[in-house]
Amino acid sequence: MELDFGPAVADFREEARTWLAEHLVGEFAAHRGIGGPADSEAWEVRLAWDRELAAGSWLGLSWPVEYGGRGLTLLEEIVFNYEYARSGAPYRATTSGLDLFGPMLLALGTPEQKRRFLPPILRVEELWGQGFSEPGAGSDLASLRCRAELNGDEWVIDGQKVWTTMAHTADWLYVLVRTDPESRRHRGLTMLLVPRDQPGVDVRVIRNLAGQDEFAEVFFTGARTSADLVVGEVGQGWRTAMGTLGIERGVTLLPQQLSFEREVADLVAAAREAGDAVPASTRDRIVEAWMSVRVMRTTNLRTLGEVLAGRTPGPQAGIAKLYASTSHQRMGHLAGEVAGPAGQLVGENYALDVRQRTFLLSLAETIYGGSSEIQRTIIGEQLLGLPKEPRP
Amino acid sequence: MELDFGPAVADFREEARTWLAEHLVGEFAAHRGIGGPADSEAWEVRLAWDRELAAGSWLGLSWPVEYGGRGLTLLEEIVFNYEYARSGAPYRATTSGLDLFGPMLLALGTPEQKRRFLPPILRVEELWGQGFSEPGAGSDLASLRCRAELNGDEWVIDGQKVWTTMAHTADWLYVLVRTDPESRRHRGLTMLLVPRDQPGVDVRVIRNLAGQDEFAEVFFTGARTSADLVVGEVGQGWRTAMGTLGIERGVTLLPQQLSFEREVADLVAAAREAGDAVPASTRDRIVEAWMSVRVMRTTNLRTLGEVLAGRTPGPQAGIAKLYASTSHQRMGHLAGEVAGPAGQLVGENYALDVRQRTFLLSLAETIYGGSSEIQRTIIGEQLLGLPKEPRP
Amino acid sequence: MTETALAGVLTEEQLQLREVLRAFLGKRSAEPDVRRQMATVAGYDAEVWRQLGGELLLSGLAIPEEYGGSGFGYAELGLVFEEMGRALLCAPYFGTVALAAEVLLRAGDESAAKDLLPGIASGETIAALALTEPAGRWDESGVTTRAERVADRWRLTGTKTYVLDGHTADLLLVVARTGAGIALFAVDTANGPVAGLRRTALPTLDQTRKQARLDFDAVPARLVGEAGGAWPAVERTLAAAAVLLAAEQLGGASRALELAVDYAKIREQYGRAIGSFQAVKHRLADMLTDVECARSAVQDGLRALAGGDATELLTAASVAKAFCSEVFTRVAAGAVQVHGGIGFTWEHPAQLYFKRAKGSEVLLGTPAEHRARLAGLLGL
Amino acid sequence: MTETALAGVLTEEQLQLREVLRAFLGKRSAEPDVRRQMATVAGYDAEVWRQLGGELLLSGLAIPEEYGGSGFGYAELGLVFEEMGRALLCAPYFGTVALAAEVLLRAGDESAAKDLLPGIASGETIAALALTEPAGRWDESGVTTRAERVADRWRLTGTKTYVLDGHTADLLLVVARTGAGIALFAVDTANGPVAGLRRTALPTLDQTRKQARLDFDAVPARLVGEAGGAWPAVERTLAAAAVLLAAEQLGGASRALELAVDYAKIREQYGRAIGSFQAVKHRLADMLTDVECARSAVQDGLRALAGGDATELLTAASVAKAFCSEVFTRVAAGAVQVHGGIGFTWEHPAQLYFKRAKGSEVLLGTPAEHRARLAGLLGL
Repeated sequence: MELDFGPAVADFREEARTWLAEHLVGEFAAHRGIGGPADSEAWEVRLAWDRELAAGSWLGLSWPVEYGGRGLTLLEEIVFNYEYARSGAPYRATTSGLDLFGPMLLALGTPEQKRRFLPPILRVEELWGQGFSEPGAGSDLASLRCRAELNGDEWVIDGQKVWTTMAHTADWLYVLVRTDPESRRHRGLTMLLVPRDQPGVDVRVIRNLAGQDEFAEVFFTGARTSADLVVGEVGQGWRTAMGTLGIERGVTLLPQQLSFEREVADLVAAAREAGDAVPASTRDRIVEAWMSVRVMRTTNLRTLGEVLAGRTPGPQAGIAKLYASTSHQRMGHLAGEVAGPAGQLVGENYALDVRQRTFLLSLAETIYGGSSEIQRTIIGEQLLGLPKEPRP
Repeated sequence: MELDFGPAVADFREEARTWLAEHLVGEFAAHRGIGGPADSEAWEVRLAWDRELAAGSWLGLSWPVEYGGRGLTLLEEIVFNYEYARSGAPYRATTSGLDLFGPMLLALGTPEQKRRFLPPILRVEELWGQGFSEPGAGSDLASLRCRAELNGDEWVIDGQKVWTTMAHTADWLYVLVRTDPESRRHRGLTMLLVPRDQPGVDVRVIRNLAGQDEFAEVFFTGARTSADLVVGEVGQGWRTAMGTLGIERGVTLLPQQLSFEREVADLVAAAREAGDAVPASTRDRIVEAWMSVRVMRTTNLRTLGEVLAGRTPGPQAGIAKLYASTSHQRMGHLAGEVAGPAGQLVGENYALDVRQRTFLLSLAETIYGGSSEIQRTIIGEQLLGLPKEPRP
Repeated sequence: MTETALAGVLTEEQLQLREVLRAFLGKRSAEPDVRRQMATVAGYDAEVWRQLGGELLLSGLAIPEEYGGSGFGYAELGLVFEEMGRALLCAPYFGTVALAAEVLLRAGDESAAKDLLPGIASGETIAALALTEPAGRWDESGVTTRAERVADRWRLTGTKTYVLDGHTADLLLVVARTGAGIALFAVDTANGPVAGLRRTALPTLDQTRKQARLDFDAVPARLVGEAGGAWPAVERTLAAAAVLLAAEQLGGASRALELAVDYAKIREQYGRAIGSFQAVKHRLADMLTDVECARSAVQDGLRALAGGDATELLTAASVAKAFCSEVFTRVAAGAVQVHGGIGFTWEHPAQLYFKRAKGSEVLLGTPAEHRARLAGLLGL
Repeated sequence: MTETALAGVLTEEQLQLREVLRAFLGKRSAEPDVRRQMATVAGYDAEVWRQLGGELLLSGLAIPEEYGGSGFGYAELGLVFEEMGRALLCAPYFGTVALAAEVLLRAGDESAAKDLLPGIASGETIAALALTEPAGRWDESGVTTRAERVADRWRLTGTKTYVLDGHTADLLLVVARTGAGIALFAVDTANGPVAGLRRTALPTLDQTRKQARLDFDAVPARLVGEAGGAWPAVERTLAAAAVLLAAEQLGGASRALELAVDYAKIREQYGRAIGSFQAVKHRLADMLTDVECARSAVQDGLRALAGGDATELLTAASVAKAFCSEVFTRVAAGAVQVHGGIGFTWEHPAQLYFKRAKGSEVLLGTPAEHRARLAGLLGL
């Protein structure tokens, strides 16, 4: 996918491209294409790479200068993310702070909070973990039970969170808790910022199906945080949390598009090499996979075009994740089929190759960030205006 | 599909086979394979054929002798239906009385009702139509609004029914009506038998998408029927109606299996003949269709085997319709694909060939007799024991 | 062209065009009009056809001004086909504009273009591309109709069939085989019967698009372009038409989806609108996903059509045709299913979309055939 | 055989066998056992293996009595594999019974059968069929390992890989190419290392089924059957094994479905058990449909296996393997999806079923390969 973003950002694009070419060397270059939203592979190298990016001022491009950002436009941010993906640089380790918590704090935090927390994110000095889900509340955040009580000038937190990505490496957690014990559903929730390294916080790592220590359970037993570390208002945590989930997806899929294009090109090449050993019907399904990636490209470009034209993205932005996740899983199945018996072998200590890891981790793409079932409900209700399911 | 039903029914089978060979001649033979559950093609010929069957005492095989039946076993009935399907005889025109109303009356009717109504069904002297669905209640029979009031020794009926197959040819209608105006949902419904040819009954034929006058709307405006023409008890019509829907499907799919086998054999032959003009991937999908018919055969045989062994049919009997209907539609799509542009031509007056008609009518197979959505709900709740959806 | 335009973001002018067209079709191609026209042999309303060409200037929309057209681009033409697909317009527009005009523009015959295109552009001429023969193939080897040059006149002999609007066309553009290879010929049928030519209307499952069989027995014809070597122009014409047909399919699918969504909002069962049930809601969500992906495939095709690269056009066209054919069939079938019994009736429009979907799925090659071509292009 | 038996209606004895086996596997192949064994290189528990063969008499279940077996039929063997598939049993049972014993029974060598089958039947011998080579093909042309006769002794040279339990087997049955064609050879590995043979365990994505690579460098071997012409016996062995693998896949799929159903009944979201939502309920209904159709495909395969017709066996085997492979993958993936986050963890059994599904999908040929064979058998 070669894009022309126009003359206004040509210099910036050249700057980004040059910097990436000069710095993506040595160990970093050796880890091209490593990592993903649910892939903790080569964590230490990726963290070092994030610090390299920080040193070059490439983190927080659109964040205000006063918080360590560069105050650039959305277009410039898109251009950089595109060039970044194009370079094959390792997947950023610090996405939780950079892409989820940071934007939330920028939108809803107090000036003091922003000054305190944003710069260390951009300097890769403080890592963040998200504490939303609970064992009894996966997709249904309104039924959270982890609670906090104000005790003097501190919140005291008790309960459990789960699916916190890389919680064991985080310095801080942003946690959605119930602060009004009498409240039900969406009411009475509050977003707290909690230091991880304290006696009341226990982290138990959960291995994922690829054998990686990717996410964790977090147990709070009398954990404490300062009374002022609330984002948004007390009791309004639901609104705060939904704000972070409302970020438009279409544009963020643009970098992912490049990895899909690489994957499907590899698949086509593998099938071409295997020749007649691949049945004609499998080749046909590979063509379908290749078509789906091509279609996704235009879907993403349509959203980009609308954003650039200052319009509200159309329905294609809302269906992109659902389509991408299911297409990606199909690609993985096909790649395994073409790889044949050799593709079923792994390395020592269950070391997976990139194809195997990508495929296994793709199973999560229809689950987290809004499962496919929830996506379909949102599409039906918000894009098609269908009536909600009546509450019993 | 060649079945061995064992020595006990060998003579009976031979008798059936011989009779069919001797009588399926002339115009009847010319209409081999004609008709179907939603196909009114060649109605008059099929009616004549039903009378031929009646003359040979081949209708109501398992019905008691006193009502004109032959009092045979379920196995013998299965054997005959199998030989019938195998002979390619026209689809029976009188299924509504014979397969739906008759068994209901046998189970729940009074001796007088049985003596009055069953023999004319077997002599093909009285045809029946079913009045269950209404414009506002397709699958949801509990929300029926067509009502009847007892006025002296007669019921007076007002309201509307829809999707009554061949209502315009029926002599009698069995109609589910609300007899308690205060009742809600399943309560207060009653099953009435209503003569069609009277001033208060208007039938408006509805053309189906294949251009056939297949089903009809029935309007009741002060229509009348005798007070005693109630099947089951007054107010218990829901139970009466559900009884007719509870008939085990697995065995009834056995004759349909033969037509699927013919269709898929035709599809394979057409693709073979077309040779390389059919892309390899289409041929692969034809193999999948062929596999699905083969799988259905064993599914049906499993049910048959259980019935013959006196066991309760397993879960395969419950999934057979869902699988058959979707597979059948896929076969139709493929057959159209193989037929190519020539398959898009029709005759004068929109005359369809058997492939075209079968395909278009197959669209109804996932709708009537419990849509695929309802089938999945029933499978989930009754076979897997999943909890019901809470009522709002 | 900017990325914005490449990405299919509509300009104000394009939005206006769509609005005008939708209003016109809403009045002149409403369901009763469609049902009236589809029941006729000719299959169109002469007055509407005149308005499309003469007042709305649609017949010549993408024909260059030097040939009497308005010189707009494929982006606008794609919009037009999408709207016509939504409305199931019964008219010889697709055959005339997407096939006949396209092949004349690509045949490399300036004089023929000057002679023949203005009539098409003004809407006076209904034109048809006669390519397919009884075997129903869209490739070069399917052409067996012969053209022979006798005493400086070309004469055509053979059978063409499945020809869109072949029975009503004023101008036939016939692909035939000469000693030098494939060539294109024009036969003027505007002035009554032509000796040696028999035209037979063919009733079709999808009654909204008419076809005919044409039997040629030494019919005099005008050579368009060179004798031999015309296949690449025909092939690109078919690719262009495939993109435009995909746009039409997109329109049909999006309208069928709307019908289903509207019905799911008002139809109640079990005391609730059926659209509140996940089974229906999620099906409709999948249908929207289908439609939006189809829109991307069309947009990709229109972009390739506007660009100049032939391989890219063939590729994008096969993607669009394969993708949109399957989407239209799936969405139209889904619309029938969501409607339940009513969707199964002749009187309901759902079946019209379903039949249009099945007809256009086969037209210009099935999805499997187009994917097989893509496999070839990808070296698989 | 009666229609009842043909239709797979289980007899009282068969129901008892299933009960005994399920109880045994519930105790000896519970999830912790599976996880313990899959983490070892050998991949099985010697004591459980001894019990399977020596106490439950399963290793020789379908081996005729004259070779030390119990002489039961394929219906019983199918049941056994289904139960083992449910329990994800880690043991060299499939390779020994479905491949090695089958090929010995079909090789037409009475003396070899008398010598080698009793050890298998008693459970003393773990046996492996060494067929596939690095190219990973299951057809005759994939056999390049050579067998040469030097001074009245056969010697094998070449590489076999993806050999089930090849590193732990006491007996290797090697398919090799002689001057006269394909032949089968036996290599006794029960008494320590064999000169010229290197065995390398291969770690696999599905850790519950072990594979090895075998490098042969002039390894002495015993000819089983005739030199040349052994392929039909190997082909039928693969077909028999495909049916039995399909039975195992059926077992795995039905257990994965049970896990998902049980979870959907207790897991609550939005104040309701998730199984009450149509999205989940209908998915599970589709999974049951898949499982029941897979059961039919297996039943059809077992029927063909019990019958004598070779073409019918090859046909039914390809149907069963193609169908059950896809069903198992779909149902296992569906089980992961229904479980949500927890299904994505290493600690949850759903992933074990998913990986077993993917591994067995490729084993003995992919669904697409089997459908391609069926296309050939159907003349397509």
